[in-house]
Amino acid sequence: MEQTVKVPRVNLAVQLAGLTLQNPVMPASGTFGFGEEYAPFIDLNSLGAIVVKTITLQPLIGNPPPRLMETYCGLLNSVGLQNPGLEVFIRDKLPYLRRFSPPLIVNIAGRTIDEYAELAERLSAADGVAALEVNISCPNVKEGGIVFGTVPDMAARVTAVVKRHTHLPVIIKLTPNVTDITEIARAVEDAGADALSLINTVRGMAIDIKTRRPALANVVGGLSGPAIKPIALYAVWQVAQVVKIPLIGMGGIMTAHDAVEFLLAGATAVAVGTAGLVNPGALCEIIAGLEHYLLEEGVEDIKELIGASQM
Amino acid sequence: MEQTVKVPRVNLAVQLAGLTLQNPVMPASGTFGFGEEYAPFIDLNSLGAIVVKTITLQPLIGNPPPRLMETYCGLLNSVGLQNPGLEVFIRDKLPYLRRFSPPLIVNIAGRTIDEYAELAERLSAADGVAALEVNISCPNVKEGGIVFGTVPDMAARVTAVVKRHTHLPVIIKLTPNVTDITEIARAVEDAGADALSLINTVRGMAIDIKTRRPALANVVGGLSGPAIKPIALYAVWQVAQVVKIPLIGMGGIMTAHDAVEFLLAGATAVAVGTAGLVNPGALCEIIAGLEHYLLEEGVEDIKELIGASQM
Amino acid sequence: MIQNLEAEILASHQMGREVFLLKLQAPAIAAAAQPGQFVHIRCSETLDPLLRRPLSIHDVGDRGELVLLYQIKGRGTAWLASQGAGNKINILGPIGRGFTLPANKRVALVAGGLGIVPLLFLARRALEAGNEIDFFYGAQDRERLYQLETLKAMKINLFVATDDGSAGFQGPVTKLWEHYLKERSYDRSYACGPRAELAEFARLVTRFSIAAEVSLEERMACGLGACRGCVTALLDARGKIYYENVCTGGPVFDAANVYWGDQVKWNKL
Amino acid sequence: MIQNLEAEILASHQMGREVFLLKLQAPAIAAAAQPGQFVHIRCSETLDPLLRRPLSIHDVGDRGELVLLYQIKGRGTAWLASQGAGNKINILGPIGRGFTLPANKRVALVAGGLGIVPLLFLARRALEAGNEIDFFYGAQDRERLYQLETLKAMKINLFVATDDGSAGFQGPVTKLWEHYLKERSYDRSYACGPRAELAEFARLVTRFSIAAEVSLEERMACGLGACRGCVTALLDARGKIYYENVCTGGPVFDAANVYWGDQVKWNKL
Ligand SMILES: Cc1cc2nc3c(=O)[nH]c(=O)nc-3n(C[C@H](O)[C@H](O)[C@H](O)COP(=O)(O)OP(=O)(O)OC[C@H]3O[C@@H](n4cnc5c(N)ncnc54)[C@H](O)[C@@H]3O)c2cc1C
Ligand SMILES: Cc1cc2nc3c(=O)[nH]c(=O)nc-3n(C[C@H](O)[C@H](O)[C@H](O)COP(=O)(O)OP(=O)(O)OC[C@H]3O[C@@H](n4cnc5c(N)ncnc54)[C@H](O)[C@@H]3O)c2cc1C
Ligand SMILES: Cc1cc2nc3c(=O)[nH]c(=O)nc-3n(C[C@H](O)[C@H](O)[C@H](O)COP(=O)(O)O)c2cc1C
Ligand SMILES: Cc1cc2nc3c(=O)[nH]c(=O)nc-3n(C[C@H](O)[C@H](O)[C@H](O)COP(=O)(O)O)c2cc1C
Ligand code: FES
Ligand code: FES
Repeated sequence: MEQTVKVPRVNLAVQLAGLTLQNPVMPASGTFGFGEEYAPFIDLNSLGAIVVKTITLQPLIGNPPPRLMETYCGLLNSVGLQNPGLEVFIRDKLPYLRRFSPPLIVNIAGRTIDEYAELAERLSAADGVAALEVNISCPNVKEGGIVFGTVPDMAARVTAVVKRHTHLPVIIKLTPNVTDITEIARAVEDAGADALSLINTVRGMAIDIKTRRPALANVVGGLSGPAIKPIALYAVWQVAQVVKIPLIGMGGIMTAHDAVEFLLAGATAVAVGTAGLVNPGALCEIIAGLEHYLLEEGVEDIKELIGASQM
Repeated sequence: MEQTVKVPRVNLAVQLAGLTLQNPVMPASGTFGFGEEYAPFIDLNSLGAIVVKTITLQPLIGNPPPRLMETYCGLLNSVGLQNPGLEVFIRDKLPYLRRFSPPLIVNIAGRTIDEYAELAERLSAADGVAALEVNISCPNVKEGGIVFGTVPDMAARVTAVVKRHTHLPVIIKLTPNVTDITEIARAVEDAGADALSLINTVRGMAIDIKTRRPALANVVGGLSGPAIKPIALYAVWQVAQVVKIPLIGMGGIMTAHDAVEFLLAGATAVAVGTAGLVNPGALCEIIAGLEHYLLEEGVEDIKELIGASQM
Repeated sequence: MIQNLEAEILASHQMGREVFLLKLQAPAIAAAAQPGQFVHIRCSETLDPLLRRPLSIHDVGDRGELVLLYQIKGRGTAWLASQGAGNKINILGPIGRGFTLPANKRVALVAGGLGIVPLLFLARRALEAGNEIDFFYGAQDRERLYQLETLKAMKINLFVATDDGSAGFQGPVTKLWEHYLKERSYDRSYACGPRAELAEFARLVTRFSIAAEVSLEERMACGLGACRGCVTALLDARGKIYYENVCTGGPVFDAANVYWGDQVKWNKL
Repeated sequence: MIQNLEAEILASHQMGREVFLLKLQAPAIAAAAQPGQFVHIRCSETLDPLLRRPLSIHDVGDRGELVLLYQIKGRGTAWLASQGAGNKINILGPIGRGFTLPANKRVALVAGGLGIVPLLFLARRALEAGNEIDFFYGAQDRERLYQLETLKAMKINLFVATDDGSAGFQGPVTKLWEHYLKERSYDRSYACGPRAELAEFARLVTRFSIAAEVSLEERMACGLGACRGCVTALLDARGKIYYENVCTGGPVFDAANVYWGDQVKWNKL
């Protein structure tokens, strides 16, 4: 009797800071809730990894509305890290997330270095967390967040402390709102980071000309979406030249084509945020598109693309 | 006998660093050539001011092609300040430009502080130049340009030197590619700048996935166009809070609506770049749109809008 | 379950200067739709405009039709209005918590302007459930009283108000309702309209102690509860503010839980 | 003078799998058009895609028709292909320096692939000016030899080459031309096609000392000479490189002035 065996003809898997991802595509923190919101649309098991919204030690109610404003090919948000806090996350969200096979990356932010330490420690003790993504780059909160991300020394200190309090791989998420992102990247690598995520949103603003008030209650917001893709891609390219640790590239990835650009620029994996807000099927379409691209180009292993763009 | 007198019902004029602009709309340097390219499409006399491409002391051949790449709602360029140099400008371009009544703003860039000084001196001696816009923010050249724009001390030194070598109003053009633009703005104000232009392009990149090479020969380019509008608007807002000198806002202004946002954020005038590349009539349409907006809103004087957005 | 599908436009009628009635073929959504829920629509074939636009469900038909009613506000709705029969558009829905459907009760529905959209659908379902309905409908002028004939054909008590008096009572619809509140009693009431009107409605229902639900609007991105962008300020049991997604926690809320003050000001607390 | 106008689409015909012939009503442009010039087209009603797309003028008609021929390459041309008769599109043109039109001469026109676009127009005008024309036309295969019938109907000497030999000579069109160059002499020659083919063309014209012009392509923004974005590397009298706008300095250049090496490499000098 004949058997038809469906052999996967291309290899989409990548290694990232000790994790094996079946493909390099994951959601961007804060745009995917805690996973369950997307379950009606995509199979979470098909993702390269699952990344959840930033968790803080205490619950945060977030910024007042309006929190969103559409801009040309972009989205401004000032959610302000609204989240139920560490305890509720571990109790109510983690059990659901544990059901899925892709590695779970939990994004954390502290107001102080001690808070980062405590978050790292307690999440490392929880079952089902595969890695920590450390948000030192949120433009929407006053304390913590971005102040840690713009000063190399501070970024390094947070990294070192988190590393000391966990056995999990530590991914540091950087902001593009700096004069020289390579300086921060190097400091963080030296402090022991296992990988970098870049970029978080770009600070921006919009004004409602009818009310003459800033469109966001918080005035400043973080710009995401296709508008920022060139900025993100350059950040990845620049950082890839100076660090050895792997990079997760993000910022405006809408299509598999965009994802390939990030891989070529030096990213080992990519995260997709705003695209998923517009089209809940985006992540899976990008994964399928990558496979298709490899087949078309005759590339057997996606790892061949990583950093393959050279002058 | 009855006479119909057409009384202009709204006042579009603004004062900027000692100049009177009949309206607050001007082209952005480098996107308007030396004016003549747009003469078939718009009446140059209808503009608030005329701003020409950056002039350097010596002719510059610029960067190799490809120099352009379209991105989502944006344009990456790496022209690299190609220009015929100061002498040819004064001899061949200035006589044509002198024919028009709006103030002529000449944008300059030097590789050294001395070059800035010489440019300032010689242009101040030339007939027909109303103000200098000092480019310390071009992301596309290695020497000069951006290095002066990212370090407050350097920015202040260039400003002071230019001021010493000219009697003309000095406008300093800032880059958004810094951790804190207000720091640079303050330094430059303290050094005597009469006005600020913000923003120059945002550094970015694209990769051609077919050739796997950067889409621009120069790798990095400057991102302009609607994509960057929220970034530019926030820069204007931030700087307006900390300096007293007037601001020229630019970055992604496509419509009169966009221009109003910049005025509300604190700009006294606006410059339009990429929009004019897409639609040669853009500048005039924006001027007409502003007039229309004032009439609709019952605002008699456009100056009422400047900085009128408050939390 | 929320569907993500391409729906064919069956018809697009202009109802007023900038108002359109859109009929879509979307059986999976129509079958599940509850009054107060909405659909989230891609209003571009490009990335500009980028985000979907939420529109309330106005009605459903017997053969899988989904009916929307909207006003052109900007580029997204303008694009929608440019689409004709036969075109397909991408929609997500039905989304959100709709109105609590009563049975065999006396209810008041108070619609201001385009607030008519979800309340027409609610009226239909509420009738089917044996309720007696007082329907208060206000608009700027008689031209803007969309679907008036449809409402007149329904077995409801219809009360009309216009700002300019060109039809019915002259003044705000809440004012009109207030007149009747003194003499008519309700088990439950529902409102949709501009926020200022809803706030006034909330004041009235508190004064007259009527259970009440309102449908709110906020700018949205995902429409799925994932981004936390579309929140509105609510009050918890102790009167403390918290933020709830309008997309999945609403868009219909108990009027008593809504914080009716300036939401921005709370930032400073 | 360059016109900025809304042109109505008279017809849009699909000529091949991804190739379209577009007829526009644009008398002001058609009247002024010279072979080798192009028009610059807004290919979106939104800001995405943002920039215009340049397309060479393929032909003009007696009643103000402007004819374009293009291949779908990406989002801009795909949008264009979605536009049907009656729609209006915004175009700038005619732009650029066209070919130097000879009179009563023997000329060779060498077209590779879509290089046919400006050369068909050139052939027509060159015929009117009493020239004798050898027209060399190469493509991947016979299906991609667009406008073959039109060319056959013209009083030209037509020579065809295909990569796969499905029509005419098998091999590059420059190779075919090379055969004839040994026996036929020309006062002037013209080429349009992929850059590699143009470089080979330039090698041949140098070897056979024929005056020659080529039409080049670069990505463009303004199309007006204002942004300096669309440059190509040329050689000055002393063999030194400089950059010239393709939009207004070209798109047609003297083949002898073009720097045919890797333009990027010059950066390092
Ligand atoms: C749950 C819900 C149901 C709605 N139902 C209807 C309906 O049935 N009929 C109808 O005409 N309108 C409805 N709206 C409002 C409608 O979504 C907006 O008018 C529309 O999104 C404007 O898009 P635009 O591109 O045309 O305008 P834009 O140019 O985007 O904006 C024009 C104005 O509308 C505001 N706006 C933009 N997006 C939204 C949004 N997502 N929510 C609220 N306001 C927004 C902007 O702040 C701006 O003031 C509803 C909104 C929500 C949240
Ligand atoms: C003077 C001139 C005349 C031309 N005439 C014709 C013609 O008659 N018929 C025809 O089919 N094509 C012609 N082209 C090429 C045509 O302009 C591009 O194919 C088109 O712009 C691609 O746009 P897109 O949005 O479909 O693809 P995109 O997605 O923008 O790009 C697809 C590919 O085309 C390249 N490209 C994009 N824009 C340009 C540009 N402005 N110039 C050159 N390459 C570009 C990109 O780098 C990319 O590799 C001409 C180009 C120039 C410069
Ligand atoms: C609504 C929204 C909420 C976000 N919240 C977070 C967050 O909580 N933590 C974080 O690290 N990044 C957050 N981000 C940033 C994204 O993870 C991502 O870095 C950014 O949006 C760029 O990717 P994109 O362009 O694909 O959206 C948020 C982005 C958006 C749009
Ligand atoms: C093609 C191009 C060339 C430019 N050249 C210059 C220049 O020579 N000098 C300068 O100060 N700015 C230059 N700029 C920056 C613009 O003046 C402007 O600051 C920027 O484009 C943002 O405005 P926009 O989004 O309206 O284009 C250039 C921009 C573009 C797109
Ligand atoms: S729109 Fe994303 S949570 Fe409501
Ligand atoms: S495209 Fe702007 S100069 Fe040619």
